Amino acid sequence: PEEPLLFEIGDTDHSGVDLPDVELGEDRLGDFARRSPLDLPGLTEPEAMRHYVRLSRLNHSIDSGMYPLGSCTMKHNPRLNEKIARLPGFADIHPLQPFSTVQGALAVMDQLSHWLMTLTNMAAVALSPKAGAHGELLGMMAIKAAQDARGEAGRRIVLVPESAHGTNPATAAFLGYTVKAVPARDDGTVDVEAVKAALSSEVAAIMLTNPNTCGLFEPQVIDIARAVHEAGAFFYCDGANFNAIMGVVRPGDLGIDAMHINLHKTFSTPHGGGGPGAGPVVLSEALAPFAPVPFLRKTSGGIELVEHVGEQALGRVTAFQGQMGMYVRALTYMLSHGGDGLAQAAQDAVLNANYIKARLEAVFSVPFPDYPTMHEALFDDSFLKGTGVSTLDFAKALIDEGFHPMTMYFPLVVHGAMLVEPTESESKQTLDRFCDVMLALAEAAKAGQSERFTGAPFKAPRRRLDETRAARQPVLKWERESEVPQAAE
Amino acid sequence: PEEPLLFEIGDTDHSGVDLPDVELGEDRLGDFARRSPLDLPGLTEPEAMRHYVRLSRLNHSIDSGMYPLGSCTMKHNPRLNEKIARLPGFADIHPLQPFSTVQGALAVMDQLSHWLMTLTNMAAVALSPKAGAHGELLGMMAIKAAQDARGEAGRRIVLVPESAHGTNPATAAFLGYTVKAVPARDDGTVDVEAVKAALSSEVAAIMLTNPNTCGLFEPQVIDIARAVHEAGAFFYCDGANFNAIMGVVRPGDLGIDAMHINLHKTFSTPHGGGGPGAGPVVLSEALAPFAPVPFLRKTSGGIELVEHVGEQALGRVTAFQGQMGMYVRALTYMLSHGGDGLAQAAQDAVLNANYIKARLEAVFSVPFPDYPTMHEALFDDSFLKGTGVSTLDFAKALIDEGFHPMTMYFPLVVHGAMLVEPTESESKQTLDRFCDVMLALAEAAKAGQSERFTGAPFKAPRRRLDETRAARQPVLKWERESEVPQAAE
Amino acid sequence: MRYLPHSEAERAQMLGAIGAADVDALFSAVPASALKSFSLDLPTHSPEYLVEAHMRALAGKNRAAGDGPFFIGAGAYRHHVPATVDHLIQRSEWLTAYTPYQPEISQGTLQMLFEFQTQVAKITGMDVANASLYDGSTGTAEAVLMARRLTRKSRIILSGGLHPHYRDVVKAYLKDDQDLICLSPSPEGQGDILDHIDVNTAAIVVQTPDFFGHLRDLQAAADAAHAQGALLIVVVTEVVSLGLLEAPGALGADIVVCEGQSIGNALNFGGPYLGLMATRKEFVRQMPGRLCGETVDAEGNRGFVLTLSTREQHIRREKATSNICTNSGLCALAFSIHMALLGEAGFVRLARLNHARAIALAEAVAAVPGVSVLNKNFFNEITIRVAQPAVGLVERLAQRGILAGVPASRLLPEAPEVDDLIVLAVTELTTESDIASLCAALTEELA
Amino acid sequence: MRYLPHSEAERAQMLGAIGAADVDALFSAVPASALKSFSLDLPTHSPEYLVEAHMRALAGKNRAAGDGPFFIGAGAYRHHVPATVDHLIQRSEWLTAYTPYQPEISQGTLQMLFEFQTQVAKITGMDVANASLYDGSTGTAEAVLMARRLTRKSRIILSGGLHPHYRDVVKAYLKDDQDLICLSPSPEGQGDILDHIDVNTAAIVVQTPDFFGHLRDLQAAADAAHAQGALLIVVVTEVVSLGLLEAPGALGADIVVCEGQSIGNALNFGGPYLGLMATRKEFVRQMPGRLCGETVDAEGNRGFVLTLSTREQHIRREKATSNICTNSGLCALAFSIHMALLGEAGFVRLARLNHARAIALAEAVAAVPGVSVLNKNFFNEITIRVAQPAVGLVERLAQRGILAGVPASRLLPEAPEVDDLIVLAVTELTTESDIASLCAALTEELA
Repeated sequence: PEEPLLFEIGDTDHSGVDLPDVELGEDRLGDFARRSPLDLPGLTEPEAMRHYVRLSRLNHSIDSGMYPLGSCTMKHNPRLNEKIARLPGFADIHPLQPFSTVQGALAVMDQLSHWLMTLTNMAAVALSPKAGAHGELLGMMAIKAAQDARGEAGRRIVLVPESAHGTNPATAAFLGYTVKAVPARDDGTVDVEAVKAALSSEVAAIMLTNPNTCGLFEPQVIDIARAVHEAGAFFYCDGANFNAIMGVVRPGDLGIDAMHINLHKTFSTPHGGGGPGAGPVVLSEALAPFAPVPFLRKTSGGIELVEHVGEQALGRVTAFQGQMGMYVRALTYMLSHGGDGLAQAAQDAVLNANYIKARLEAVFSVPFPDYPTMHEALFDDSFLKGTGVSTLDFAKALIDEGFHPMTMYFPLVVHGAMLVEPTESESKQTLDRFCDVMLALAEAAKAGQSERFTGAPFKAPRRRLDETRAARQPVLKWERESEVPQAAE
Repeated sequence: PEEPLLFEIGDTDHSGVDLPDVELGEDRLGDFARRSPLDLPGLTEPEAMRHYVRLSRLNHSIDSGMYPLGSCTMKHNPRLNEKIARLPGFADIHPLQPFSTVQGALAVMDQLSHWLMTLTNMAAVALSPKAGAHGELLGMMAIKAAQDARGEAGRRIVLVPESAHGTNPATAAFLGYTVKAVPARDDGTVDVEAVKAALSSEVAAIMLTNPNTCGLFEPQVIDIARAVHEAGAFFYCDGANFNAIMGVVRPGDLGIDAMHINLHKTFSTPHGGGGPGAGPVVLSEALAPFAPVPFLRKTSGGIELVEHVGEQALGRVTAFQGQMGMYVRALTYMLSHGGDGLAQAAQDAVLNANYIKARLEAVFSVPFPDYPTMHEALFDDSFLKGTGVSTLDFAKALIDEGFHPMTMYFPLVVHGAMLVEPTESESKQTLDRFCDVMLALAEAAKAGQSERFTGAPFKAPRRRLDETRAARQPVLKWERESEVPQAAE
Repeated sequence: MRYLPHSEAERAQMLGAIGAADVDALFSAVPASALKSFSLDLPTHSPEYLVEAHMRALAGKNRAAGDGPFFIGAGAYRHHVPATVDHLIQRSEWLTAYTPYQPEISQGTLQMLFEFQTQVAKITGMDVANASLYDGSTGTAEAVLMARRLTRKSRIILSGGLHPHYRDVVKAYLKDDQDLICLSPSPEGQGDILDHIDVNTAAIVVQTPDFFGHLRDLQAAADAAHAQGALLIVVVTEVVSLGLLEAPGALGADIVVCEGQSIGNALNFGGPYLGLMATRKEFVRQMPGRLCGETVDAEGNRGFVLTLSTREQHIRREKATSNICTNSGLCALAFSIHMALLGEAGFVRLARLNHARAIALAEAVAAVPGVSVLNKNFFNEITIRVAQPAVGLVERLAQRGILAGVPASRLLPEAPEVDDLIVLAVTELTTESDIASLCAALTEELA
Repeated sequence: MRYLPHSEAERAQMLGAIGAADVDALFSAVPASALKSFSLDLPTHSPEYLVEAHMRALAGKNRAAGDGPFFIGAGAYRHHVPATVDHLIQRSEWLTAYTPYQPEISQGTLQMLFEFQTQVAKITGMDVANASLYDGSTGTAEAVLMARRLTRKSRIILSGGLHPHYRDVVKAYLKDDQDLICLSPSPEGQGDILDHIDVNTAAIVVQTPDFFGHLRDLQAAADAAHAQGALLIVVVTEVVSLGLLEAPGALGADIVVCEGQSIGNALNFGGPYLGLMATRKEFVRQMPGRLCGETVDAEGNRGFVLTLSTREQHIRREKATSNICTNSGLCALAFSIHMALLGEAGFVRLARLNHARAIALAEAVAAVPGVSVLNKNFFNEITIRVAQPAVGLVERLAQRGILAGVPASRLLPEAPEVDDLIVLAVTELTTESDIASLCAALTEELA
């Protein structure tokens, strides 16, 4: 299926909006009026509708099929959330209106904060981060601010397990920390003794994902927290996998100091083809004073935002008050589920992952079999040995069966990792179909039908794309034929 | 692509709504409580979302491709209309609220009436019919009521040209009239002399479509109206093709007495896979007193509905006041276009049809070449002679090219008719692609590639379906395996 | 114009290809006296934001049902529609698809209709259902005509409990027909119809819950009708009641007509709504409206098509069973999705909740001095007598912000005996505080 | 629970297949002291209609911008978004799709991003744009870091016309950095930055129209910066201005950051918004954020992929250009659709309309006794001096139903010299009567 680029459909005469063409008389633009061409093609409304409907049909989506995608919690996105977020009382209010005119919006932030602090048993929450990685940044900035305030700015090391998400080391490095890896045990979890060995007065913090990226709950997490605190460091927890434990385990009970929560993973706000996300960060009492602005304060006259504080806190990490549209969606989801429903969702997510593991483990090798898995099941590619089929090939073959590929080659600690996270949204019927397909594909690979894999996908809108060419000769925007520079050769 | 039936996915435990399970205590159901099983499977919300998203993807739609569908005016459906129709002030009001609480809704009906009467230059409009055919029924009932009131109940004949839509004779027969056909001239239009010859004191009315179903404007329509009136009969005009002339020709200036208007064709309310429609009927002064209830009356206190009148009028053709949701959409569309935009739309619709005719007429034979065509271009299948490809085959081959088939075998007066109505919504780019495809297919048919046609479609969600089997052994609902009666043999 | 894809340059190009000097040349068949011979007293085209402002202002002049206590039913009911339903029906492939005459590219609509027909058959307890009609009122008129075709008899008797609008629609369809007997309104729920059945009777039409909220004895009606070779047509205007009330099919109904608006569809000031029709298997070829059936394609895969279309106008023309050529497709889709979300568990719970609210209303309002409740049994709707003209009372309550129900006389102006009656409905959306507000206001107004 | 597909029976079946006695057995790695060792002080699950009622009540406690005259801008603007835009972004295949890491089944998102990048490059006049960042403020911080990487120099100078929130975000990102120079607010629009540029300067950051609405001379800033080997970062918070104002790329900008909310996205009380970033071709490998590029598939068909991802954290980990791992995908889609609907003709007309309204505002408000307008030139936003504390005045105007603009001191509490300033914006949605209401109210309040 081919859909031309919008620049190949539209031209600069066509427009899908009707606006009066006003006479400006004397303008007030000084010498700054536009002289360079815009050259911006437009589409009338029927043309635009068809372009974007047709384009969309080239996408896989939760609503059309499963994402067995480890570490990414692609769950059902309720449309009630979308409806509520579009009420004019939420969508059509400006971030700088007087507080007296936005008491409902501030109440949403307050109620969301209550839910997040209650579910995590933490002292404070900073809502404003725009995404998980932004929350991570904020959390680590708070740790830095706290240590600066203590006069411990000399702590320059952050411990990160090898299995961590790439954002963890990137965030630490972004703030000028030196990243030091903590090795995992053979069972896929972090050894408290290894952490102790790495700790020192130079260590600012540990960044740990729990449940970890192998899908395992860190059994020594409480001991690790204790050791970290005894060394004067902080415990940053990557909350990407909170979906496995919400309502069942409270991170605050484990001794963490800061954790971001992905509203777009755990609390059902839509992924949107890559964002927007929202990454509120819960903070321990020790870190609460270092939270960024703005934050809420209740007064006799209602709720207000504190938008400026002294130098100790970390300041402001974004304009305005963050992803209000996501707060509304997440709160709507929480109220729908209730505390009981969220706990049930976490347990169903874990049940689903263990069910997949149980159905597949006879054929797909499980690298860390010692513990029940949490919300995601990790396999390695040893079952493909000698078949001529790579993990990537295998994953691409799933596309032809109507599934998104699982996460591959992550976590890095496992060779040819295949990480499968079904989430609680998938029915037993779908899980069974997924397992049937996985087993049938494994059988096909072993039976030598390698062409079914190496050429896959066959039924998708595109065959495999040449990513090397894209990177070597980057074409990052459309240009008219006449504008495209001629190759030298 | 296969999507199981909802009964094959859900079961009676699953539900996608959360409702409290109330204790009734002593019910007030008398002896009438349900005892027979419902056996109604349910889906949770994620399951339902996927089922209906996947099912929808098996449909062609305006938003995904063109419908070159004669006599059906499948035009762009603006989403502004949908948004406005869902405002609580329109969607969440009850038809029996006190008039004082629905003045805005009554104003919508009043404004819509003004537009329809102005565009048609008619004296009155009855909004309530639920669809075009229902409007036709109402229009003919008004004619009958008027003649009964005149003491002319003996008029039992209705004249209908051979090229008419099936609803015309069906409506006349439904009201007990005898249908008498009027032959067309060789040029595809109705001869006023033939009408005169058919008229008598027994004729109640003529039902004429104008522009007619061959896509031609009846050149003698004013003379026909005069002859009909002179014979004491009424002129019912089928308004299905009003899209060709809105803002350009006013039916009232042609002498018609009643005409229904398809809001879902001419005024962009969505087709919805087969409805709901809306078929207001404009009426001449002679018929206005026989309009059904309810109708609007302006008083000093605002607008009210007259819901009961004496026996002379035809009474009530539906509960409440008709398709309010469609009135809102149609009025929104009218306001967007304005009078100037509607006239431009009609002219573009005619331009598009003539452009297709011009591009195709060298290959596709045009049975009535004497006049420019209006909003649709009529071809016959003589170009397929000797190819082994039927008109149906040819139309099905269009599916593989991404187009909906054109209307086939209608009007009946042309052998192997192919009726193409692009509407004003299609861009020149799309029209050119359609014409290119049509010419290429004609060439392929003539080149003897009949298998490309006789087996078509190949790329659709289904190959050709066995309609005979469906009619001979009707399976009209899903039954559990155990319930399906065993065949006798 | 945002909806018109041509630029002026493209229009000129196309006229060139046609060989026409200008667009008027394409209208050469129009008598000159009628072509553009007028100027339209209509506004010109308008930006979207101004159209929206205009329409929002009109919407703002209506009091929405959600703005305060609300007790209006009488054939249209305010239930909660899940956001998922309204989202899905706006999907391009549902909203902007044509009638599924080309089944190869319409399997979405067709499979949905097959599922819809099955759902309707299950809740009514009938063998088969069609793919929907315009609404309950026109469906009732169609059922009456169908009964005449089936029995080749002509007498039709409408119960005094039938919704007055439905009665009026049947009267209009059978204009001046001497064989149509419309019984007087029966606000006390008296059985009024059985004595009128004779051997010439084609059908009797009984609504339950009836217009006044009473539950009617369908079994007795069926027995009496069948004894004379007549059919029983059952009308249900509140389809949610079928979650708690015995299926008409189990009680001898021959044709069941429902207004399906309650499931999946908003009030919409009266439309679009959704007519459901179900009947016995042996009557299917006399049923009006579209039918979807299962079949296979050329490769043997299951698929669905519109079928038995020899009943319909586009094939049969003047010999068709009806002139109907649409169904209420999108409303049927909304119904089917909402019903799929409910499932048996949800549908029954919804019905129980409605009935519980009605019991609460009946008890509360019976305690208001000057009010008497006419119903012994009911589902979610009751009739009260207020000992003064109901129209004025309802208007005064509206001014207090309470939409209190329908004065029976609005629909039955010819029956002075109903002048002091109000028909009141509740749904799952009615709160205890709504009921308390109503009772307080009634108490004050009647003091 | 409507969102959870398992029945109890299915859960039991699955536990059986796993061989676990109960679900707690699956949590055996959790220390016993932490597993379900608490009861949550949270409500239990709730029907959709009650959740909706709760949230509607909260929404009802806010005054929506559309409820009356509205003049707030200062980095977020209330423009009309066509209904088509919001409809399309809610389509399942856009709304619920994942990041397009698997290009074979993500061509919709990828082609859209390629089109988006092209649109952003065109309006900014730059060579290349990325696939969006969180918003304009964080984008500005990213641009500053990018400039340091590109120049290997460290001094950063922020203009006094930069939005104070943007300044604060840069300060937080560069916490305690001595090489960050933040100039004092410049409400009179004075050129304040050129004198501070030295040979150690990595970049200067200039916003236009600036926070107070003044248009800044980018060409002079570019020349001065380039003369010292520094880069010019241009910030635009009102992207509609680019329909009328010269493209930063044509005036020497090296990196352009915009807040893209104005096109396609609602006010949303501050988020989600949309960061646009564009730069010169030669700088692309130091640009943060996702990039989409054109390539071919195994059959030679054109297709699109995320590319140059060696810049990104999931590949480079601690060596990445940024820790960013999302873009603002759905907001970018809304932007791209709205911009496609506008096209050049609509975009320019929209900008002209905004500017015309601003001229009308500036003239009207200048005539109010006690008000002076600070701007000589502007796009759609101006600053007025009111000779009394602006905070109280704005609050009193709000009580009159007029949302009159932003007191500068709300964002600049440390600068007493701005206490009597209000920043006022208009858009195409501002009517003449809105302006008249504002002026009348101001006249009364200042009398």
